[in-house]
Amino acid sequence: MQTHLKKRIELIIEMPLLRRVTERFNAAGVSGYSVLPVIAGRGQSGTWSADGQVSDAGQMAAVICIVDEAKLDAVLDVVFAVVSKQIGLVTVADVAVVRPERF
Amino acid sequence: MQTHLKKRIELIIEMPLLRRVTERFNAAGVSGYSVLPVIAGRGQSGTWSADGQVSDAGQMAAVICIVDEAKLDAVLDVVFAVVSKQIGLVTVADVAVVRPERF
Amino acid sequence: MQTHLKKRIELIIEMPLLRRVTERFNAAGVSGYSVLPVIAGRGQSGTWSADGQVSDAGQMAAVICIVDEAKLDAVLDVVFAVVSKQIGLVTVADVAVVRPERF
Amino acid sequence: MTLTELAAQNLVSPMVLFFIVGLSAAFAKSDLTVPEAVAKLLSLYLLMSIGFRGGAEVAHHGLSAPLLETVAAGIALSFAMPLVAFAILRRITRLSGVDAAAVAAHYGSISAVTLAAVTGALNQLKIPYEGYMIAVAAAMETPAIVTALNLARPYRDTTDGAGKDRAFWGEVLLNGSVVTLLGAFAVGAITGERGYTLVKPFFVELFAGFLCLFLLDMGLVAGRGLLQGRKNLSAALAVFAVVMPLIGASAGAGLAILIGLSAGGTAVLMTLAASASYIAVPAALRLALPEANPAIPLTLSLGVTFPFNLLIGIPLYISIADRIAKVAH
Amino acid sequence: MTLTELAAQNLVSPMVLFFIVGLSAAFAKSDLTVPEAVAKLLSLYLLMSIGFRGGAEVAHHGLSAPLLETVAAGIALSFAMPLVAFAILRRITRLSGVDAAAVAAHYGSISAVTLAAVTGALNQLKIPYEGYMIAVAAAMETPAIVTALNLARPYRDTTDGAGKDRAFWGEVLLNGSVVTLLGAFAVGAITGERGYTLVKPFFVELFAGFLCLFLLDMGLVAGRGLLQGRKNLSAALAVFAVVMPLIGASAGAGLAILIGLSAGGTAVLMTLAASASYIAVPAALRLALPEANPAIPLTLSLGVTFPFNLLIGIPLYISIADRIAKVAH
Amino acid sequence: MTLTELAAQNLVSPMVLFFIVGLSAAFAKSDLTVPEAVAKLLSLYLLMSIGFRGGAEVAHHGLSAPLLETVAAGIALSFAMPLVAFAILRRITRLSGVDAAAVAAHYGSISAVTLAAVTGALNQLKIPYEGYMIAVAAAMETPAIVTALNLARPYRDTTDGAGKDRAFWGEVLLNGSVVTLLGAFAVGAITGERGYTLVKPFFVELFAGFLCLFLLDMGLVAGRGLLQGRKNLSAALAVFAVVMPLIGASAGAGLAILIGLSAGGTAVLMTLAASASYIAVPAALRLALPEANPAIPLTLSLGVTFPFNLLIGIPLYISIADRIAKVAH
Ligand SMILES: Nc1ncnc2c1ncn2[C@@H]1O[C@H](COP(=O)(O)O)[C@@H](O)[C@H]1O
Ligand SMILES: Nc1ncnc2c1ncn2[C@@H]1O[C@H](COP(=O)(O)O)[C@@H](O)[C@H]1O
Ligand SMILES: Nc1ncnc2c1ncn2[C@@H]1O[C@H](COP(=O)(O)O)[C@@H](O)[C@H]1O
Ligand code: NA
Ligand code: NA
Ligand code: NA
Repeated sequence: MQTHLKKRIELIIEMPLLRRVTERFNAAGVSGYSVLPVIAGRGQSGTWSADGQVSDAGQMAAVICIVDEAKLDAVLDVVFAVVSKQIGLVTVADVAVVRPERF
Repeated sequence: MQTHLKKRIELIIEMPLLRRVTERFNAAGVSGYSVLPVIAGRGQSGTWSADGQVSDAGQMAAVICIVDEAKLDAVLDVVFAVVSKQIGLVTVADVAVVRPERF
Repeated sequence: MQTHLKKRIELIIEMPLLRRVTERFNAAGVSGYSVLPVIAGRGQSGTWSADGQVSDAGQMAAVICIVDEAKLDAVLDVVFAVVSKQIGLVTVADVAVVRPERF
Repeated sequence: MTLTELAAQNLVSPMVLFFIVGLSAAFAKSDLTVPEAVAKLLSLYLLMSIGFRGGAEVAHHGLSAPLLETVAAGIALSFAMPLVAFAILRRITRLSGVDAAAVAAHYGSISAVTLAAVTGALNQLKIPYEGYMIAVAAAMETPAIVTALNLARPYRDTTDGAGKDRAFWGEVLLNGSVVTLLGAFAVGAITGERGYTLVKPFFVELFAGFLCLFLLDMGLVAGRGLLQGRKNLSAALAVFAVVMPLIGASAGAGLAILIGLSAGGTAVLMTLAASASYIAVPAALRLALPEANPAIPLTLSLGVTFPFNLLIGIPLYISIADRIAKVAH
Repeated sequence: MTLTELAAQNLVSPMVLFFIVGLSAAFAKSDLTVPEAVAKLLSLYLLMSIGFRGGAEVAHHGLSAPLLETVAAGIALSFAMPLVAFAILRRITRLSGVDAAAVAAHYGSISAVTLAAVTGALNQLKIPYEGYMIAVAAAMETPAIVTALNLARPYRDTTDGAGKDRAFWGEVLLNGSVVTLLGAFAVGAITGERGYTLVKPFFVELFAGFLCLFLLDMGLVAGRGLLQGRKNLSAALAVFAVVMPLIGASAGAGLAILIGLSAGGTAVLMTLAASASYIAVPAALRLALPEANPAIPLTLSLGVTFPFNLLIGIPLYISIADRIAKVAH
Repeated sequence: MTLTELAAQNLVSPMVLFFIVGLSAAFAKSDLTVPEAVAKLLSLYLLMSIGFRGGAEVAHHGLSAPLLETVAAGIALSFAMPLVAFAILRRITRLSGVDAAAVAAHYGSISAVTLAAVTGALNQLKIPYEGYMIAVAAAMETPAIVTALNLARPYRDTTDGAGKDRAFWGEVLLNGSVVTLLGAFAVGAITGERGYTLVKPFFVELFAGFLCLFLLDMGLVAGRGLLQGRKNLSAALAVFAVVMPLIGASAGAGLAILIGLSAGGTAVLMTLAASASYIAVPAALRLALPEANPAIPLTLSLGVTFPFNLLIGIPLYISIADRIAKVAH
């Protein structure tokens, strides 16, 4: 099957930030994104777990966004504008897709 | 540690389709798969969230499947036979594994 | 945006093992990790689903850990010391990050 | 009780008010949410409670009116209503044949939470209804899908989808809500008085409270669905989503008169016919009619018809059913 | 009440019937599921309720029979039963030494939901039982693991696993269900009459209803487990999974006679001995005996022994306990 | 009742005991957990129940004391307390200006579960309180954030963060717990006696039981928070976390005397002032003050102040409120 190269951005960001980040994705022209739950973790700011929590503060979510390389920098700019002061991380990986026109 | 190259297929597919796709993975000879929940997202068909939902229709799941390159096309064929008309996406990435014999 | 190469380790391990693995991550010098839920899967030991389960035995979790290449082998050693006899899998992929100093 | 009194009382029932709280919170963009697992628990509870009480009622009073005829009437409604819905939609809206068929399937089938709401209102008014109406509800979930797939066929450039698939029909017939309703109905019917007494504090006394929680959630989901789905909502579609329940309710009333159902049973059958599925049918159509846009029927059924039935429809149907019964007896 | 009457009544209790609904739905491949978080809530509720009521009973009636002896009897049963189970398994099945030891650990320990079911049945029959049986249950969870790890040792080509690890035994002794049971027991014992009155509507009156929900879920999980685990299930293993509870119950009955427990207490001790763990032990063995195939003990305990105890065992044990008590007094 | 009696009774209430069970389980490193979805359900239930009963009380008794003045007093407290907290923190601890402001915001706002606990205790003691105290609680959630952001401004090397953002203030004002409390309050006030009777078995009779479950969870979360957050906890901070509630309660008592609240209303206002937010404020500050270390206020509020209020503060505040009311009337 013929495949085409795209970029897979994976954010791990604070829950309270989620709405802001995804809203700005639009502006940056991504075709979509998906949010996955994260249930526990550790980082410089300590260890946390979702168990028994009522509050979303202190919790993280993973956001996956497949984008065309041409849009990568624009999306990363948007992301960093929001998340630079916050807890979390951003990684980018190469992926192949089959239907390139949709990204 | 010596590592070996494999392919990591990641599907984001509609929940109602899940059973059909995973059932066909068997036939294509994959050694296994894992299903991760997706709690929200956006795409051409709009924005959605799992919050407060009773129905699985309209919700997505992520399926991760590590396969040998030799089986990749067979698996993608199976996947596309099911998901072509549906909402969702398929990406493939390179990964290294330590115990190659199990895939 | 300038990016730097890191490694993304992804474990799919048994829930009852989770605490042990993450505790040892510390010793191996990782800067952090994130745990994602897995809700269903299939492998050599059969098909499983989290639905309706009270017990964590038999269930899996995904652990994502971004590390510097220099620490990769040390982390994999730690991981394999714990998971070698267990059900599950370990993959490693290349990712780019923007703030390299934090890993 | 007059219709006005009934409507006024309905509008200040805590269930309806909690629905309005949820709706308002969604419109005001509050971050209030109910976790998915909790929504599923609430739905499970309501189905078990309705089913069980229906069964217990049958165990207690026996069959007070013809069960088989009522089930047949429900099935006939479910088969036939999509035809009406489809005809209206093709005439007054610009929906494609496939999308019109998808919407028609939703309106032929039923909504379990609307059923919960009408039984809640009847309990509150102390109007009894035939227990086996629960079985009728379960029987009405699926037939509409058959009709709709046939309606869609000429408009499809493919025969893809699970519609011709045996496993598919198994899944549809045994979907979770049908199994829970019928299972709980059977439990209620078998276990009798002693079982009823045992679980009454849970399945009977807490019903109103659980319904409040669930309707708060439904308000949130319906409100957000409306905000999201606005763009799918033309004036013609909105009209359809209000008129179709009235047509369904009328058909239900007609059949109820023919069969001779009680006032409560008539109200339930009217409400079932008036309600539109938002759980079972959407999932089935993603498999059998994947090219239909799922947002259209969902916006209509959850965003317009459900609130309409909850706020206006149910008191209306109850009041009409009450008059019908008084005339008949 | 005769055994037949008791059995008949058990089979039409709503709890047992909901279990059968769940089992049937799983066999019929319905997509009905209960979310994991809901299953955990139900289990938490049941443990808190049983524990609290046990403690409250002790606060009210004091220790009506020797507590320490009963706890000692429970611990002895948990230590000893794996030896019997292992011997039988090695004789009549082809399980490896490690797998036989793993299964033996499950049958030496206890199942909290089976405990919930027997207390539910006793409540329904208005047969009182010693409140501290809850503490006995907690004490029986762990010892079987010690025996089983020793049994497995000669068959292991490694000493890997957490069995020799201090942290491991801490985790096992303080696993969530033990802590909840004992914690709620302590709360019930300390808080006395006033506390009991306060939480009675929740922890006492809703018990039967919550148990219905949980047993529906257990039916689904057991049914799906059986479908999945069929291939692990030989005739010999199935026989073991029915005979071993009877052996356990007999041993429990013997010790209950020695101690002089009431009819209710005897039925509880028999049921505990007859039940097989499906939560605490599986998790512990994944750490301490990772090379054992986890599907085998789970299929047996959840797929065969639990339904057997629920449908047949519990009424049988209660009826025997009743006769024992009548003879004794 | 004397203070000692009250304290003794509080310490053996099932709610407090279940909190201690949770705390002990966390300290003992038990793996007991409550799923996140369940914790959210419990919190939703408690908010709906408190809100509804407050509204129903207003519907029944009318406004027995000046509503507007009490709301104004609550808002004033929420605006002013961060100033006091900030001054103390800067004097006795080494917290940076930003972190001190963040902590101050938490102590100016309120904790809904502490509100649930004090209403639970008052119900148990059959001490009535003004129903509109619920509206006061909702009004006290947000003002503290305004003060704290102003306090932090001089210490920030950036104006980043959502504080100047309109959407932000909308989100904060309409956060889920405020909407649930006020929504349920409105429902209770509108629906009146008939609605109350309908949902009483759920929202009133189960309150104590649900609170037990939630406090078990709170014990687990607080205990684990303390273990994690130890390193953030100096002696000076711990002193602050005990002294600040006492200051808040005193200020609340003073205002309650001025307004002439009942004993129950005084106890509620004191408790609100004494409590520290752990849900709404943390989330808001992650957006508006991202450079503050979120672990510090959370360790203080959840790990020290909440247990202090639950175990010691609430009985103290009730007893003082009782004396105040006796002197006043
Ligand atoms: N190296 C890492 N790999 C994966 N996830 C991480 C890593 N570092 C941090 N995280 C996640 O990001 C959260 C915040 O990290 P930090 O900002 O370092 O406190 C953590 O709690 C983890 O969930
Ligand atoms: N570019 C993307 N990156 C990540 N997830 C996506 C992307 N596009 C779509 N999705 C996910 O797939 C779902 C359906 O997409 P669509 O078919 O475009 O409506 C969305 O709701 C997202 O969860
Ligand atoms: N090839 C695979 N790709 C993705 N996940 C897998 C794969 N194989 C196994 N898994 C996951 O790991 C679990 C245990 O696998 P196994 O040890 O093969 O039984 C499975 O239940 C899956 O969740
Ligand atoms: Na209908
Ligand atoms: Na046993
Ligand atoms: Na305060």
